[in-house]
Amino acid sequence: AAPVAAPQAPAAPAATEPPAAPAATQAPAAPSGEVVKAEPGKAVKMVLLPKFLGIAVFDQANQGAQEAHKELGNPEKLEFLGPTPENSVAGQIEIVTTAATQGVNAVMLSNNAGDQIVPAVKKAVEAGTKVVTWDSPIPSAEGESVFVAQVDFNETGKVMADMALSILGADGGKFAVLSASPDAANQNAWIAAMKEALKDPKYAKLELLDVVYGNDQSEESYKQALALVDKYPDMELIMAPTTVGIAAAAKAMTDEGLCDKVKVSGLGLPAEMVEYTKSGCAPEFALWSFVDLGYLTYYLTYLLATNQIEAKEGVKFKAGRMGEYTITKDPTREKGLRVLMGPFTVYNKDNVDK
Amino acid sequence: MLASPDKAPVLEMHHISKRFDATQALDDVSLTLYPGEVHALLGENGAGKSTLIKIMTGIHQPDAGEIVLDGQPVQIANAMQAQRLGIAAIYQEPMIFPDLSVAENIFIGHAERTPFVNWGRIVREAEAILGRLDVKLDVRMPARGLTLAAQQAVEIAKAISLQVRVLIMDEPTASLSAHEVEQLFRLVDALRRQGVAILFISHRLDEVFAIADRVTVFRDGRWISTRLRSEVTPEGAIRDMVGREIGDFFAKTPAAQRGESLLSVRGLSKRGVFSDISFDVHRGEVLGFAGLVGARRTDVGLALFGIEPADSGEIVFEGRPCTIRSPEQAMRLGIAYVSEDRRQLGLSLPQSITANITLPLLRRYAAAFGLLDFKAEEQTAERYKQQLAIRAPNVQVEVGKLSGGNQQKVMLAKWLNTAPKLLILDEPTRGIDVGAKAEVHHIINALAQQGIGIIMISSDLPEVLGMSDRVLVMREGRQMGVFDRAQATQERIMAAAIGGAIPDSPAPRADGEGMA
Amino acid sequence: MKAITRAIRPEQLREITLAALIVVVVLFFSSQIQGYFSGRTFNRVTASVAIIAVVAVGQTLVVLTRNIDLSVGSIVGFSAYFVGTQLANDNTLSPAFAIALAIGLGALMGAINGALVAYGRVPAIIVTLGTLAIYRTILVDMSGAKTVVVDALPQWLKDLPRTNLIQIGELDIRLMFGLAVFVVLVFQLVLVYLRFGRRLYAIGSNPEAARNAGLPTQRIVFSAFVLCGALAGLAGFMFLARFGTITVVAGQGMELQSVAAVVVGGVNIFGGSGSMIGAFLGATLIDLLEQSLIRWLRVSEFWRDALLGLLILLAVASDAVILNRLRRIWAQDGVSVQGKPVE
Amino acid sequence: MFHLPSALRRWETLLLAILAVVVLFNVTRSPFYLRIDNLVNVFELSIEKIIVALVMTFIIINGEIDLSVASVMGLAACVVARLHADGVAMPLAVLVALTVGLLCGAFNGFWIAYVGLPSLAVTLAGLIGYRGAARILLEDKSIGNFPEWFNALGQRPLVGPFPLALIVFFVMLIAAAIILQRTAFGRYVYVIGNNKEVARYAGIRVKQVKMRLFMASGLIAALAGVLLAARLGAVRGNTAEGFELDIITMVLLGGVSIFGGSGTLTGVALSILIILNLRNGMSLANITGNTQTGVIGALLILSVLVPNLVGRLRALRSRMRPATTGPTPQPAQEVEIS
Ligand SMILES: Nc1ncnc2c1ncn2[C@@H]1O[C@H](COP(=O)(O)OP(=O)(O)OP(=O)(O)O)[C@@H](O)[C@H]1O
Ligand SMILES: Nc1ncnc2c1ncn2[C@@H]1O[C@H](COP(=O)(O)OP(=O)(O)OP(=O)(O)O)[C@@H](O)[C@H]1O
Ligand SMILES: [Mg+2]
Ligand SMILES: [Mg+2]
Repeated sequence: AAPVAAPQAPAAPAATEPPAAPAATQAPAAPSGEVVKAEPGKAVKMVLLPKFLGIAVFDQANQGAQEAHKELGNPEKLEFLGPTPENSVAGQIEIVTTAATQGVNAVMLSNNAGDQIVPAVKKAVEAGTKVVTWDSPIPSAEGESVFVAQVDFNETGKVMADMALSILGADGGKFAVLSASPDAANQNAWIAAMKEALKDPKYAKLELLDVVYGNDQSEESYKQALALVDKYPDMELIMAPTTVGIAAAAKAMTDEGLCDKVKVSGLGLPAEMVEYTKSGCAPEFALWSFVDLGYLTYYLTYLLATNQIEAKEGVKFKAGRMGEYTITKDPTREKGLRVLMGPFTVYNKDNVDK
Repeated sequence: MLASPDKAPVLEMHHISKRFDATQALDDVSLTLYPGEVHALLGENGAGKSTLIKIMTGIHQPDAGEIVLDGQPVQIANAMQAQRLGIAAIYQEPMIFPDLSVAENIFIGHAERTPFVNWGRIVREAEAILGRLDVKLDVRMPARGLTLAAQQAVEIAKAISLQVRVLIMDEPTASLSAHEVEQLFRLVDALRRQGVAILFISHRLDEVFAIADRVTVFRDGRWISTRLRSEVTPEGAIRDMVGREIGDFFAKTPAAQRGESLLSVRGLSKRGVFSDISFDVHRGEVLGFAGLVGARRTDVGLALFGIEPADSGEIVFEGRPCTIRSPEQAMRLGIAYVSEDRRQLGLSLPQSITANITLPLLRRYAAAFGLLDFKAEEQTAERYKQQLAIRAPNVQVEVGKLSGGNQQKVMLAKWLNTAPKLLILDEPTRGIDVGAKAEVHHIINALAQQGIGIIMISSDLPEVLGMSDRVLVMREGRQMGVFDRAQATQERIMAAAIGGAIPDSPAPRADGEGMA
Repeated sequence: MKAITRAIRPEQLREITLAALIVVVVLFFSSQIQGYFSGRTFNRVTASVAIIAVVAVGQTLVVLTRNIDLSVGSIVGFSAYFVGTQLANDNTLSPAFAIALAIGLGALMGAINGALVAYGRVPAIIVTLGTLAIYRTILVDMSGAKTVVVDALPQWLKDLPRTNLIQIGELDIRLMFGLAVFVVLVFQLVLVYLRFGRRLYAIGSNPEAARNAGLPTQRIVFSAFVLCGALAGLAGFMFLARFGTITVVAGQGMELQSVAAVVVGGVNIFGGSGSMIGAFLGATLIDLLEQSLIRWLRVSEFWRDALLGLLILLAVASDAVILNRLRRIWAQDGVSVQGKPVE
Repeated sequence: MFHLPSALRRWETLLLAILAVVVLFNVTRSPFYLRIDNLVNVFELSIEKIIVALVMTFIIINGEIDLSVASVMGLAACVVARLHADGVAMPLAVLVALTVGLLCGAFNGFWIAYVGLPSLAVTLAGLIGYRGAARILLEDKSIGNFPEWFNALGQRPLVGPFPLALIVFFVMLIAAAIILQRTAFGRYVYVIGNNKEVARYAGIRVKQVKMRLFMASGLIAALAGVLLAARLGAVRGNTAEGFELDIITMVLLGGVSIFGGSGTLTGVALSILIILNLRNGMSLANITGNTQTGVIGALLILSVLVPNLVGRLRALRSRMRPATTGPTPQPAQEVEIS
């Protein structure tokens, strides 16, 4: 992990701060064990950087972050900046680089560039910018302070396997995965975790046929879902760990009248799935709250950027309405630290429209 | 003004001026057209003839002056409007639609009431019009690949198919042979009788005197004279155009002595194009190629230059048998080919005179590190500008902005500069004025004197007769005979070209090679 | 032989070559994929080709005039999103109104492109590269990152993609496919029998000559862009019906897909030649290849694109080679035509 | 001297003016803009694209297009990564990647120059196909952990504040300008772009020139891909995806005609400067995402539209003037009346 020295406080907050002594000198990072409550009103420039703009979940994360921003009374503006979907990698690198140039104190990143973001993040850290990831981490964890994990990635694998089992029944069956793009780090991690989980004898009757990619485009996901049906006549379930993919697959099965034969599950937005859950096409799916994810990420980042806490294993803090959290080692990444938000909400026809 | 027909003028151009950047193309010129007259417009290359026409059809806007139609001043903003006013033009450079069929090319611009295309009628009428011109074309074929002459025929058909009151023809005959010209003049005559006013531009004075009622001469963008034909002599017209006397044309110095054979062709054939062509070109000799439009003379030239190689037959060059498969190879042998179509095939229009002239030999102008020696290039260009009297402010001017004739000269210069052993000229004097033509002929003579072999494909029969040592006549892809200078008369060549019986020559001694 | 060569031109055989290629592809994959040769394959391809075919028709109109429209993907997305939002807000809107809205919106965006190209004299590629970004930007800003969700859409729209026009045995002819075929045929007829259509060819074939011949080139080019936009708008509506969930990235990449269809379909990218049937067959061929490769068990997910690229290239190449051969045969027969006066 | 058509020279003046406005705007709007690290970033963030834009200029002037460049970049990067992961020495891996790029270019060139297929179709197939090949190599993996010296090539300054890629770019810019404006080859590129037939009739080996251009394009795209791998320190199957459109935009804004035959490297260099500085300025002003591309799109259109309109207005006015003051009788009468 990046060793960030506490006294190396950014100049900006010190300059803009009210007469009260700067946070950095006044409140050294709390020792582990003690739950740190955020001291509000400090000026830190922060950027919330999603994978790209124009997608509902990221806007929800922004809502949560803005909520926390207001609660904490940070006099600076919280910027919500993102690239376009087709230029995501280069755009994220550019935004991180520019943020460092501008002396932004912290960037909250939902990484879509894999390890390609590392050089830019390292340069930013050198310039005194904290980088916290959420939603999708930096695989090698280099440069990143902490990753705010929406759920445990291993657990995601288990949740998917459980949903498959519950839909297919005790006698099991064959299913396939419809993912986003082959480059999506979080999706890949979940799928890997699911494969791992499937080794458990509990799931012995489940057979994973194939993993295909719809690149988070409705058209492609729709086409891929139908192709899966044609390719594997005895397939009974499509598991799509992406909101675009699950909706497209459900629509495709509905349009082709295949819902009786092939069910759809995975990670989806309730609003997009109501119809299919009620019709029985997608009886069960899961997701977490992106609003909460944004909120939590903001709290953590604020604390780190104002040096109220350090990015170290065992550090505990209170994130407003969401309660207490602890920074732990990330079991899915060797060098990474994480804060686990959790839990999943599994949706079915009983709770999908609430 | 002059004594005129008793009718009121259709179209009057008053005090028209037009300037392009550095060039004053037209300077206060006036012209009046009466219904039922053929009005010839003469002038050297770059005198401003085409510019005037483009103003009449709305392609250019005059800087000053006034256009009066039927006594009413009019503004002609674009070609569409000109057409509505009853003015149509055949431009100097044919502009066809290569992807449309010949028939559609003729009728695409017609304003009709229904939005539908009546294919049957279009084909029938196109065939009828081309038939009247005695041009044989499959009107359903796309116009892509038509030779220049065929394109010109299509343009003519297009213009006369419109019901117009003023018909402008900018060098319509430049690549037509005597036969098609005759047909065209019959049509022009018919239109004249219907009361159409015709403005006719040509550098072939014999044609002008055959058809015009009145003759106007421009020089350097200025109006010089307008006279009734009966009051003009060819010498007088030339004096007006050039501003001085010019000597004889077609001053062929007979081949000093026929050198050894330079190029020998036997049984050259290309399936579906031409067959069994056999001839020799000797050093210092000018071999003329005569024939009607579409006789496939151009295709023979292209085969020799490797653009469209022949399928079979022998080519012996400088005593060595060879196959020519690409222009580059032909150039290495010392063959140069001056295309008939300067705009599509001959010149890179957006580039300068210099760049065009040095193009085939560009590598020769590379100095240290392969960098081009711009100075040397410019010197070459300047030399030809002088020698061929290319009218341009300087040699950096874009070729596309030159007048048609001056473009032709640039293209000639480009190939003369390669110092070839065999020079194939396809319609070398197309569109160039009498003075320059004499100059070109002079150059051809001089080259022949130096021992260069020359093949001259030309539809200008007097030119072929005047310049050639021998004349090969083609018809529909076949060789109809090779005539010695002494036996080559207009009648005999025409007869061979049309496929009629060849009248006896004064000295009935057929050349050894032809007449298979 | 001569009778044939006189009656038809090689260009007219282009569609037949493409159709033959499609047959070859189908035969090949039939031998490779179990149960491939079935009504189901037909249904899949027809259902998915419908949208891109409509876009390709519009693209063809523009390409024929020696222009290009790269903004179609953004227009599809914009109209899908906008109409989707209206329908989600008010489920009682009539289908006719929704379609008219989609077409009108597309036409409006096409008109902006057309005005800039025809009257502003800005090269089409520059205009539409620009509007590709601009229309998408407006969409993203307008949407506030909200998604149109299936649940909110009226029932008739949800039913549309599964509505059959007719059913022949296993083959479903879906309404949307029928609509696409109808659009293709109508515009094919426009190209052949309407003076407007012929003038598109004329302008693309030689723009300068078109001006000199007195054709209203600006008006025609403008109209081509408006029609292209309108068709993209219609495709946007079809997109909405088919996918239901519409995000701001909807339709992205369709510009290249439509250009690919047009180019594979033998429409000359420098204008002047090509046909609607050709573009339609081009779109079909690409879609067929794509879907077949997805189903081909022998190639993994990761090999698919590499093969797709290669196959597209081979299709274009064999098409060109066959056509060249035909042209040569025609040219050689042509000489016998020459000489004799034609009727 | 080899003279430019005057319209083009005017185009470059306009670009220069736009650039000045952009820079002025940036300077006044952001205190960070003029910092040296930011100015280096301006280039560094897009350096691979602008290197490829130089070859693309040649190709578009030649009347063709190469849509496959970004895929070749990605493929070359993937080749380096794959070989590195398989234990091949880095210099050898780079060499192989460059060779692969050259072969891709030769493959494109063959179909375009010798078979005569439209470059748009061929390189569109290449865009899909080469990307597919890259995917085959890396599947869903991301490969990094390159040797330190290799990463340093892309990430650390080499001379003063400039990294290797930036130096490569400037060297190539000068070389390209000399080749295009001062050598026979450059002249051929223009002539062929104007009219292929004219070139052929002048004995120029059109096919060879086209073949060489596409090979160069493949090679340089591969080089750019390798530099990109070094700068990012890791490679994935989608590396450089979508770059082709940005690259083509830079060339077109530089005044190169999509139909071939005209354009200069000066123009392209200026347009690169404009786009990069505008991007940077907007980023510093926290304008990102679609708005950024939208603004560049609008600039692209306006930069052609406005001079066109101004030119037409001027032409219109100059035509009005002689009509009111010229020698025609009517205005003279008007003067008498008044
Ligand atoms: N578009 C243009 N731009 C610049 N100069 C032009 C343009 N068109 C013509 N000129 C110049 O105007 C002058 C008159 O040209 P024009 O074409 O009218 O001559 P012409 O009498 O038709 O000659 P020719 O007999 O050679 O066809 C020439 O000097 C020519 O270079
Ligand atoms: N019936 C026809 N239909 C279509 N095209 C024809 C026909 N006849 C001739 N052509 C075209 O005209 C050309 C005639 O050949 P070629 O150019 O060799 O003759 P030419 O004697 O040089 O005639 P020109 O005087 O027209 O230059 C052919 O290349 C062909 O494209
Ligand atoms: Mg002229
Ligand atoms: Mg000829």
